[in-house]
Amino acid sequence: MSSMTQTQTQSRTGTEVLLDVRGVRKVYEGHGRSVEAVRDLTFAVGKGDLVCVVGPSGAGKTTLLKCIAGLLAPTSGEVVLEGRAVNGPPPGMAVVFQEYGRSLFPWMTVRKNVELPLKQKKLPKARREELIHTALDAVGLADVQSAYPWQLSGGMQQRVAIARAIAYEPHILLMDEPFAAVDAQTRADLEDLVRSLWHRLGVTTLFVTHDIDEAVYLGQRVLVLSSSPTVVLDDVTVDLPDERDQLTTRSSSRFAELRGHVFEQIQRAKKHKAAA
Amino acid sequence: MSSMTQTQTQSRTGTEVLLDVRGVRKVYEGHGRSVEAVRDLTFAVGKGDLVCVVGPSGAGKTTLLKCIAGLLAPTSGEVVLEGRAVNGPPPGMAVVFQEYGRSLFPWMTVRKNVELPLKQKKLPKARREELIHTALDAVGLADVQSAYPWQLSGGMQQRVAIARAIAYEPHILLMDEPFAAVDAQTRADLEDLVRSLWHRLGVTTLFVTHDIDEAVYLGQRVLVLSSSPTVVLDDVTVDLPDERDQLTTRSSSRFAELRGHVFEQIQRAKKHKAAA
Amino acid sequence: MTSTTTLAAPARKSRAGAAGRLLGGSALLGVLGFATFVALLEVVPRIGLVSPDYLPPASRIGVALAELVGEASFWTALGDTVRGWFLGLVIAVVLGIAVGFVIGTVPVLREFTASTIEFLRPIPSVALIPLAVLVFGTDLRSVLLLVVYASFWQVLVQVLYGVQDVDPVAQETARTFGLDRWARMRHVTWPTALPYVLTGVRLAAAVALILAITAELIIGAPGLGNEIGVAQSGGAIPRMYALVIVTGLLGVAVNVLARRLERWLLSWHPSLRREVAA
Amino acid sequence: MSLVRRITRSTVAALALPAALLALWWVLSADSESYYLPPLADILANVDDVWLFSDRLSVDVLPSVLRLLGGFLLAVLLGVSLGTAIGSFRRVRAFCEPVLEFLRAIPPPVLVPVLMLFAGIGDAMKVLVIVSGCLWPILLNTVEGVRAVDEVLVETSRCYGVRGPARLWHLVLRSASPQIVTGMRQGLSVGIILMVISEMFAASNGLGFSIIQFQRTFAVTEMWTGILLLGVLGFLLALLMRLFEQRVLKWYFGLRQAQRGGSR
Amino acid sequence: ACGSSDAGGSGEKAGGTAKVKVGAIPIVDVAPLHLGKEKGFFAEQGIDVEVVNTTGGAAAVPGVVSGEFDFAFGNLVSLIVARSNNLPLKAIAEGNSSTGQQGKDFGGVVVPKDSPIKSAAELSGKTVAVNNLKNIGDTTVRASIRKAGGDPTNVKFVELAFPDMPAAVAAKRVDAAWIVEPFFTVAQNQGARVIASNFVDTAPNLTISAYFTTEKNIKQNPDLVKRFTAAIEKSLKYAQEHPAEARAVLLKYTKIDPTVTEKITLPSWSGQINRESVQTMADLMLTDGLIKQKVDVSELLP
Ligand SMILES: Nc1ncnc2c1ncn2[C@@H]1O[C@H](COP(=O)(O)OP(=O)(O)OP(=O)(O)O)[C@@H](O)[C@H]1O
Ligand SMILES: Nc1ncnc2c1ncn2[C@@H]1O[C@H](COP(=O)(O)OP(=O)(O)OP(=O)(O)O)[C@@H](O)[C@H]1O
Ligand SMILES: [Mg+2]
Ligand SMILES: [Mg+2]
Repeated sequence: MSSMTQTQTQSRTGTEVLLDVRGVRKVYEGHGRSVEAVRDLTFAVGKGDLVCVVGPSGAGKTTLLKCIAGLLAPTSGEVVLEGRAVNGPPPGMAVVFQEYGRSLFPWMTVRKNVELPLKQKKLPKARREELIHTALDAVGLADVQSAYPWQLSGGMQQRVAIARAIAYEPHILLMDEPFAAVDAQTRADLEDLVRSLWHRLGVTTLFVTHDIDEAVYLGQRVLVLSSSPTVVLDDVTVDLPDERDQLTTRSSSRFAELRGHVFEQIQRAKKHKAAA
Repeated sequence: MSSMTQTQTQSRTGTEVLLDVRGVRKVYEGHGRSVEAVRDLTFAVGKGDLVCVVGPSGAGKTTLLKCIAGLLAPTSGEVVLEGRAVNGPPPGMAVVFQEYGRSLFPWMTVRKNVELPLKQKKLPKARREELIHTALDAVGLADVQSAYPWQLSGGMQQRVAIARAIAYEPHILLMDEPFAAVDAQTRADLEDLVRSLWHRLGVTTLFVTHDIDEAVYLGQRVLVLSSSPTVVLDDVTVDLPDERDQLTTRSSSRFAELRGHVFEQIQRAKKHKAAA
Repeated sequence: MTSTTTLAAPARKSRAGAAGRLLGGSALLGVLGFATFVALLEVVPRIGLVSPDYLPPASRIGVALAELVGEASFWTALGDTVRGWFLGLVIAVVLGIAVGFVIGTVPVLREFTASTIEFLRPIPSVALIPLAVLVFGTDLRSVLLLVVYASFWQVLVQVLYGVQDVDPVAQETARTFGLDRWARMRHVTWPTALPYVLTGVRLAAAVALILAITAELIIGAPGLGNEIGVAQSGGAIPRMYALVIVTGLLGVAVNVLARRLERWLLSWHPSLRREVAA
Repeated sequence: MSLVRRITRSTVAALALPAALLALWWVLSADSESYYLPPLADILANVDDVWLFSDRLSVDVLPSVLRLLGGFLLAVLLGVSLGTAIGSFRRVRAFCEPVLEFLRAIPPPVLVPVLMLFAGIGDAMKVLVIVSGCLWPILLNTVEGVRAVDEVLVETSRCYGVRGPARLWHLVLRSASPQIVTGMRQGLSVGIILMVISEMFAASNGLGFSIIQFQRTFAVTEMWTGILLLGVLGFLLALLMRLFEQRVLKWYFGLRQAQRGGSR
Repeated sequence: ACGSSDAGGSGEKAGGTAKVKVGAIPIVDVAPLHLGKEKGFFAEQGIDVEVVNTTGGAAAVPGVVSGEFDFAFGNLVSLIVARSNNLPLKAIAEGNSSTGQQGKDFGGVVVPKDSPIKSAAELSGKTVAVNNLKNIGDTTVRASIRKAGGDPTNVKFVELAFPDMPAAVAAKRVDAAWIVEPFFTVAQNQGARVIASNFVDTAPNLTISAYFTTEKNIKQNPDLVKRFTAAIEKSLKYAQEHPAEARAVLLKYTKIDPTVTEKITLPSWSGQINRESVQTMADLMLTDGLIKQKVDVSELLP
């Protein structure tokens, strides 16, 4: 059943390994329920890689991300980041949570929300101003700086969370379905934003999504997770050219092929479940 | 600027008008900010219609839905449902909120969450059992009945909210980006579920989404909203055959055409904004 | 975008107007509520539900109050009470918040202090009076000891619950963005706990006032409580009630202040958001 | 196995600090000269004589505890119902708040004579005194809890026609329950204090009465045993409260724990 | 106790006068103290008196023990109990005494207007309010019952503050109450009937209360104690001889209604402690179980 699990000890893209997930297993216990959310995940992400993670709903993607972020201790196995085992949020990491609404501080304006981590980094005021402005502009929210998060629409809230992450200029960026609540056009813009950010800063990115097109369009690799109890079902290298474009890339035949391949894997992931 | 606004006094599909939105305008005020979220919306929905609403993030889709649900009083204009002006949630209506996570009662199990509205409807126990079972089964959550919402993943929570709405067997169903957090495959399944429900019960449905494909695939009509301040930019009749299928329908040329048309409109909606 | 800016100016004006009306409206209702209470106080003794000798009607208390206000000694007593009360309250609140945050944010501490807190909390201040007199005599410090002891727990428990109520997603967000313990306390825990703290302060304010008066009454430290004691033991019932009314009004005053503070500090909170929107 | 360990751990946690404090008290007071601060050894030696080998438990402690429970339950009933009404309607709140704040600031020692006029000098009066104190934390917390119900949940309930008693029970009270329980906890310990105060007036038995009596008759060691007993009573009641809380707020603790990451 | 003894300045004649703090309840009984202060009897002795209002034993005794008060006013039953509990208190002067006249004392046992109870003997089995249980009230009321031939063992005493007694009697919340002035007069004005003068029934010219201090204070400041005693005794005598002035001074430190102060019965301020009466009371206390061993009151009395 777990024959598909692949064990990698080295980054697929051949670069130096930054993040190493080793045999992570996570069982949620309590309240009369014990769920093995993640059974056995092993993979490595190289420095500066952009890896997308797809998998059915409830597969354990969020769980995995939280383990990597050091917010959740794995039941067994370990997460190694830059050679050190993770047991708390490492510095220089930014996370965009799936529950974007709750991850914004309701007592701060949009601007303050974005500014807070920057203040923590002790950046000078001018630099902060610049970063806030650029980030909010990039997500199309330059004009709501002084609003409170709860005065915004769902998509806008999500974009604030994204702006906060990118303004932070992290080394590692973890994003959990960050574009779920925004419209197609904005989504495309944000995808390009993430790519350009990644290009510009070389930030190592782990991107969880349920949109297969998005995963293929964005990533260098796509990790396909099975449904719960979760293993890595496939690890697809996306051999599209580095310069991507919403129109040409998406209409290329290689894109369609990869897309088809991933889709098939996910179908299998589902069946996998049905069989279990 | 608002030259694109179309005023309809009669349902596009020619059936008896159930829902009539007349010149609705909504201005949010408070906390040093005043936002005209919706400027002037007028359209009609016939009994038993399935209308999709698309529009850029922050366009006022949620606002519109809340006005129709009687949860928010329009600043001007009115919403007429079955001949009566709406000023409170009408009976027999079900809503799936965009903030699915917060719309589930954390102190109730999944099962109880689905059951509560049915109890309110004073359905007998056996009937409730049946409805709960069918609904949870339909969204693929039959095995988590006794879990609490906070023990579920984002996508699972969203599906619970959907199950609650469909178990309720409403006359009118309002859904606000209900599939945002689920994976592609589940999404396709749920889309078909909505269509079949609609067929079976003839429930009038208003479906907000940011996925153009989804809107075209699901709806009989697609309302395209401009970005804020919002007007109806276009009202596209989807003349696809009534029997739809994920593979054949989506690959039909008419689908692609409609899709392209709506996409264009949304692009215009965005530009519309940039120009303003 | 244009609409936002053009609408802003007039809208803000109308909002201020609405808020003003709202405030005025609620103040009016409050006065109305109070008037009802006073009327009841007038009527109950008059129709003989209780003897007016023991519960004088409001009008007679009013006369006594008017006399009271004319006495210089009353104002001194009022000053004494307010001083003891305010000092005690400030100490209790500061202490309660500090201790509450430390205990609340360190799970081990929380676990190990819980039983002690539950043990100490129900010990009534009044039982400590001899001890207070023994250690501090009959002056302000005794009153302070009792006031602080009693109101400290009110704040502490509220703070403990408030700290516990922090939204983990918000907390995790802060952690991942590298906010250190102090910054998380300042930017996440504090705002979450603030509504609880304010409730604690309101609870403590009343308890502190009660204890200040009771301590003065029993120990004999100068203040309103002492005046009440003298009036009581002299059988001057209207005067006693007049003093009690003053005490109650002090309580109302604190509450008005607390509500102001709340409106100012918690405008983002769901409970206030809705009201401004409504 | 792990259950046993958990229980041991929590027992140790509960007893460690009190034990340490008692030890400290013991040492510091060992050769205390002060009349009002006798050595802890003497106090403890007295506990059995004063409370266990006399009829005080049934004559004094039991009636006190019964009055306390009666007053507390009444306060919960009153506080939650009044608090829900006040928290739900802004107008009701504006109308009632000044009067309630007024009443809240009146010290029980001066409130007692008034209550006595209406309720006599028996148990009813004492229960009322206890209510007059316990009520406020419960009321205030209920009001705040009710005011803070999540908007999305409110809207959900409205849409699905959850109204009337169902709304009250399934939405308002459940959602405010963490705050209400906070208030109940506060109220309980205030209630114990008020129990003592109520027995300072017009009493002839009770735990508080005994303590005051010891105090007046300069039986200082006995007085201290009474104070210790009060503390123990408070602790036991808090324990019961915790059990209650864990039952009623199971979802809340679960929710928090789940959000913190599943493991304890 | 820390530092308050020197802050109180006991004994030290700071600039010729010693500052002295006296704890006293603001009631009729301590009129001589206030009158003497007004008349300058304390100043004559080089004493500057400050009177602190207390509500009785709860604060007065610890206040004296800690040295916070140099002297305090208290009833003898409390002092005997304190003494029997090894508190080193010492009475230095009379506080006040019963007038010794049946029916004309400054306190007594009253019953509601239409009560069937006619004498103290009928109180057995009834509820009687006293201000403090196990104190002077129940002891002397029992003495009254005994004297009238009743059974004092099954009387139910309840605590009630004096100010609350008239209301409780009027509303028949209690069968009887032992009340002192000014509430004694207030209750009678409202129709209550006096059935016994319990002080008179206990002993002739019973001494009710005393000014007291600690043995330590007497040892350390014998001179000051002597001077204070002289001053307070002079005050007592003066008050006894000038009842009008005593009534007048009531208006200054109490809030008693002027019409009431005219009518009340003043206690007797003889200036002497009636040792026999105190011993009688101490014996009664032993009988009633207030104290466990016989107390020789000479230890307590000067
Ligand atoms: N706190 C929790 N307590 C118990 N079970 C949990 C908890 N959180 C998640 N789970 C369970 O773990 C499994 C994986 O959840 P997770 O949130 O990681 O999925 P996901 O891949 O992010 O799904 P989605 O795409 O729907 O967000 C689910 O079966 C869920 O029910
Ligand atoms: N409570 C509120 N107070 C103030 N402004 C609000 C409030 N709710 C929404 N708005 C504003 O109204 C506009 C429309 O919001 P709405 O939530 O209706 O958008 P939406 O179309 O649902 O967007 P999305 O697709 O991102 O969910 C936004 O500009 C938003 O900032
Ligand atoms: Mg997830
Ligand atoms: Mg929306």
